[in-house]
Amino acid sequence: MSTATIDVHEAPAGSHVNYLNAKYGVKSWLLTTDHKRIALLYLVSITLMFFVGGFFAVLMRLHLIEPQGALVQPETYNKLFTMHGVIMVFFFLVPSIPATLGNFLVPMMIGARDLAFPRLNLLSWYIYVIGACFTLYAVISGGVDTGWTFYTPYSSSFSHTSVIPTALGVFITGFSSILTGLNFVVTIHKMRAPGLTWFRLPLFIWAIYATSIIFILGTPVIAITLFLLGLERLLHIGIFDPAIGGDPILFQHLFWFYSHPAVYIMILPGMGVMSELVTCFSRKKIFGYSFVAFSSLSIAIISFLVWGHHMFVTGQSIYAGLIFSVLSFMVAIPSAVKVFNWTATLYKGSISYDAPMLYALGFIGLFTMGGLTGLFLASLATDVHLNGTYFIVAHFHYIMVGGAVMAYLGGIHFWWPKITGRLYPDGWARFAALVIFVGFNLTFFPQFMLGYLGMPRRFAVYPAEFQVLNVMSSAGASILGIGYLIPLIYLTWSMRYGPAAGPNPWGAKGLEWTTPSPPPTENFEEIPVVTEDAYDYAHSTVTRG
Amino acid sequence: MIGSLQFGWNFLCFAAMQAPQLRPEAASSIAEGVDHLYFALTFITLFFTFVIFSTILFFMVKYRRRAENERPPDTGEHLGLELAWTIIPTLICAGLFVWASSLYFENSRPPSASTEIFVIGKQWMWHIQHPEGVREINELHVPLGVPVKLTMTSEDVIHDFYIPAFRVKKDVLPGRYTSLWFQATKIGTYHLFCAQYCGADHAEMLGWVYVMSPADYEAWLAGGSTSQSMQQAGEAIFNKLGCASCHLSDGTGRGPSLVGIYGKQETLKSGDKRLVDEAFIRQAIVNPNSVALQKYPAIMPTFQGQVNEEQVLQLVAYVKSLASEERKTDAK
Amino acid sequence: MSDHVVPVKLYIGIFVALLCLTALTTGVAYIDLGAFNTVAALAIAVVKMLLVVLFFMHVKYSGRLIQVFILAGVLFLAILVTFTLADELTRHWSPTPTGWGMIVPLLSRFF
Amino acid sequence: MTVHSAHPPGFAHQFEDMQQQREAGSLGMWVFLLTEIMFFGGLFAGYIIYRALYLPAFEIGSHLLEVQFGALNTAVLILSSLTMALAIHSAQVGKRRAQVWFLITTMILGAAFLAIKFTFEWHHDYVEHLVPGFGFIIRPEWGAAGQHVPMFFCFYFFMTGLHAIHMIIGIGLLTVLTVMAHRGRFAPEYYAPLEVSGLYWHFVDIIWIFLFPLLYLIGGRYIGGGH
Repeated sequence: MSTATIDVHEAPAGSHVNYLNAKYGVKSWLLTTDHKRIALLYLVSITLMFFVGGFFAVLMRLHLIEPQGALVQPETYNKLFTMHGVIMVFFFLVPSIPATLGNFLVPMMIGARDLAFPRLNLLSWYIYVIGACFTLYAVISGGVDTGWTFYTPYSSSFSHTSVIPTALGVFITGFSSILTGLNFVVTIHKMRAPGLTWFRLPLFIWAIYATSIIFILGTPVIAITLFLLGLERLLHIGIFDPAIGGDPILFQHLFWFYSHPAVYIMILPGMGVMSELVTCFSRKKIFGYSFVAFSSLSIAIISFLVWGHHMFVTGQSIYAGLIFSVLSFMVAIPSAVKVFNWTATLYKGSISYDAPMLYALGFIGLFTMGGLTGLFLASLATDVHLNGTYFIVAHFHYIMVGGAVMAYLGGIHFWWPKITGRLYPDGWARFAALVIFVGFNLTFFPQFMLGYLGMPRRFAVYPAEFQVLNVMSSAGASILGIGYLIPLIYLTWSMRYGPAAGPNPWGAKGLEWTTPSPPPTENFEEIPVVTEDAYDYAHSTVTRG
Repeated sequence: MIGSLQFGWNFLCFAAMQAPQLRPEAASSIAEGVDHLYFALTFITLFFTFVIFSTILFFMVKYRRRAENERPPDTGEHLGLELAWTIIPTLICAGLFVWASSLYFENSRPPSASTEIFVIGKQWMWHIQHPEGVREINELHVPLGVPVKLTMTSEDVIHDFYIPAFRVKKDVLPGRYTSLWFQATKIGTYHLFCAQYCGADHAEMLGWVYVMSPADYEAWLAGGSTSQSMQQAGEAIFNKLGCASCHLSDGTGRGPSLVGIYGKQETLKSGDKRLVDEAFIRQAIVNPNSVALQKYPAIMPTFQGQVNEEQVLQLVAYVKSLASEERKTDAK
Repeated sequence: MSDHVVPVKLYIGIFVALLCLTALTTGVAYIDLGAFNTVAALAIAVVKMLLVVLFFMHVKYSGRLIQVFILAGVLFLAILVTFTLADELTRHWSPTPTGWGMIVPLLSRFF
Repeated sequence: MTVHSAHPPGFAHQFEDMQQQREAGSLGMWVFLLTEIMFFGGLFAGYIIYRALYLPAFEIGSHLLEVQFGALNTAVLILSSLTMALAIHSAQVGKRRAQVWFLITTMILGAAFLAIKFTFEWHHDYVEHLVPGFGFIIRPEWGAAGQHVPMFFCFYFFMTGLHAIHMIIGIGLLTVLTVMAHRGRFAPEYYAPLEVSGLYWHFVDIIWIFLFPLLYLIGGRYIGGGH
């Protein structure tokens, strides 16, 4: 996590020409087509958005300490949770791992000099920034209060807030996702190094490929849906308008056709990071490579068939509900297969407790909880009671924050020496991992109980009997907030003062570790030729250095 | 063996139900069933989380790195294991799906002899009307032990009618009817929430459900001030709009006779068969063309805009009463 | 992209075929075929699309990968439409009798 | 860093050779068209659903459109697809002047399509009060189905409008290509921009091939059709 600009003048002593010191100046960053520099541009911008979204979350939790609301008016509270959702989902979680780690690593892992379309890659970042500006403008101009789901007819006819700028921001940012996904798909298909067959690819690449498929097939649907929503709000007539026979539920269908697979946009790259971390820190080949690889693809495809489970109580046909329910159970299975394979990879390994590994273990634990609580919501009978309550909030935060953000932080800690050429203080990093794990559970576990007790989400005020659990959750949130600030501080510190990192500080396999840290502009002195499977630790002599 | 499992399971459920503050009040006939499924799911979650956590911790300790130059040997692949941990979760999921779906279908089907109450949601209050004509706002009085069916619609945005103690929830949509039913099993006062975000005072759109003994309920109904029942109000609107000029009760009019039509299967112009229920009657009033019957010309104009949602509900109540009168005649 | 150079004559032939199909689809609309009017209109549109895709867009001469991608697009569009229709068209079905008895009438609706 | 001894025109440094670059470019455009399918797909899905629900209203709406303009525009677009294909053909065989002229013809045909669409059709609809949100008037002769006719016109304007936006973008692309072709940037060894823009232009044509029957021909045009 970085907010300051990278100080290239302080590059490690005796350093080579690399992508950070090849050129200087603001222009060399803003007009770069180097995928590694673009990854850093994304890193800075999404970190900024993460803390904006996190700030809203902190205000919400503070407000909910008192049943009658401790801080703000209900109208303001409604804007807080909406802006928190919009910013975190569309501007942090969706681009998080793909646009930063994916951008940095895809060409390096497959032995290419850059992505297939470097200028398109830079354009994606600019599109992201323009979309983010629209959304931040909406925040400044008074906020938006529809919930991140923009359900009609509230969003189209009843809300008096800045719905159009927000929807426009999300619409624009969608094209950034589409172009990023397009770039990855073409790069992975066409630019692999000689000898790097599909089944020799690192599993991170499989995960990014699966994610890109969702970007390509899902994002256009949310784009057209928000476009139609904007038109309806402008013209006061449109295809979701009940007055001319429009069906507000159709909006939900189109919305969730993207937004459910989008959950897998967030978690699939995390799963890819996980496969890299678990193998490296146990020095083992992944257990069941092809099962892990194909589970990524099957998750991507099945994820498009389950969106109706968000709508079990909306008056959707109960027969359609039945189909969506069985498919939702099915999507749980490839995820379970992955967890079992990661666990089995540890067997007879040589396991070290470096900071990225602690994040990885945190991920497995929280993701298991998050995934299993999903079964409650795939089950029709229990979903009726739990839908729209804090149980949902807890469930998806276990997946998106416990899962995706833990994996993101694990990945950042793992590749940080490669990205910056500097090491961070390992003790602080382990401490932060622990604080985040504890804070997270304290924040969100009570919300499972709140949901089962019947407290609906998006409540600015609530009956007094729910106060104890809400206070616990708020206390946890403050610990979690501090947990996220610690890495921000020591990672920023390490960019200037951290000891220089060698090309391969973890003793990891993978093409990205064969080049110097930080890598040269074109990644490799010479395009490598691959002759072995991924994660072949048993037959390698690679050591830390 | 099975007996002891059953005993163990009952004990677990009993223990979970006794835990204070962890289980919401269960006051309807379906709550027990939903809770049993919930406990089973909780048990599965805890079990697998425990298994995975303890395995990971065990491996972490047993196989911790003891020397920097360690090279653990390859443990290879294991197809049997892969299949096992694909198939076993699949079977568990299949079992859960069957359990949850059949329970859901059972819970979705109202008993035929239900008391009907009508609900209109609007920003940010619940309007409720009993068939006898008694109206209430943000309060719902229901008799104990009697199945109650709610027919619901919204005047503005999407709301959601949620009574946690009954484990029932359903979205309330503009332009459409949805329904839910419950049978209260415990006298008391329970929360009523709006569970679909609906604007500024969403969190204040709440109320109370009062479950009363049937005798108290009758007394409460009698004490309510009301000029006419919903059915009478509906009849008045029916006559005012001139519906009877086409819908002659002997079936010779330009439109179908409405006597006894409620609850019948009718054939539409498209050839589809549709059950005439509340939603159908509403559709026939606001969008008649979409449910035009095969045997009649599609000439009925829409009454959308001429009647509000409350009046539509009263018309629905009136048409339904025509059905029960016919049944009475049959009985004679 | 392929290096395949399609002869001009073939392009002209495809163009003439497309024009004829346009005339045909417009003409068919003036004849009462009942439900088959829609079927005919869509079938002709699909044929026209195939002609454009295969010859003007050179898919006939390009690799398997691009063909798979196009099929994927059509498949996912079909998923979006089918599942949404599955809801919209079965909403008024009321819940059928209890337990596994429900499966029989459910299946009978499809076969 | 690999030193590329000979740089063919248009070669980008990240690729190994020209072949890889051409395949990547073409695949990239196809992936983009995949997203376009889903982009229009949201509208098509909505159209199919509402058509199933409100068939009579959709037929009334369809009969208010002038089928001769729709058919004429279909022919114009198909012709423009032909000239686009011929422009690429000219590049493949190295005819520079023919390239430029075919590209210009394609642009003119595209502009003609838009001109017919805007002046004869949309303007006419506006005068007839058939534009939802801009003084739409429900006519009594439509009967009970009348209340849903605006829904048809919402789809008509959203779909043809989105298609027109794509046409305008396409004409913009063609302008750039014409300038490039005029300067002799394309040769039988390198004409990738032409090829991928051609894919886009044909795709926009295909969208119209479906919009024409869906909007103009549903329910039949025969006497009493759709009633």
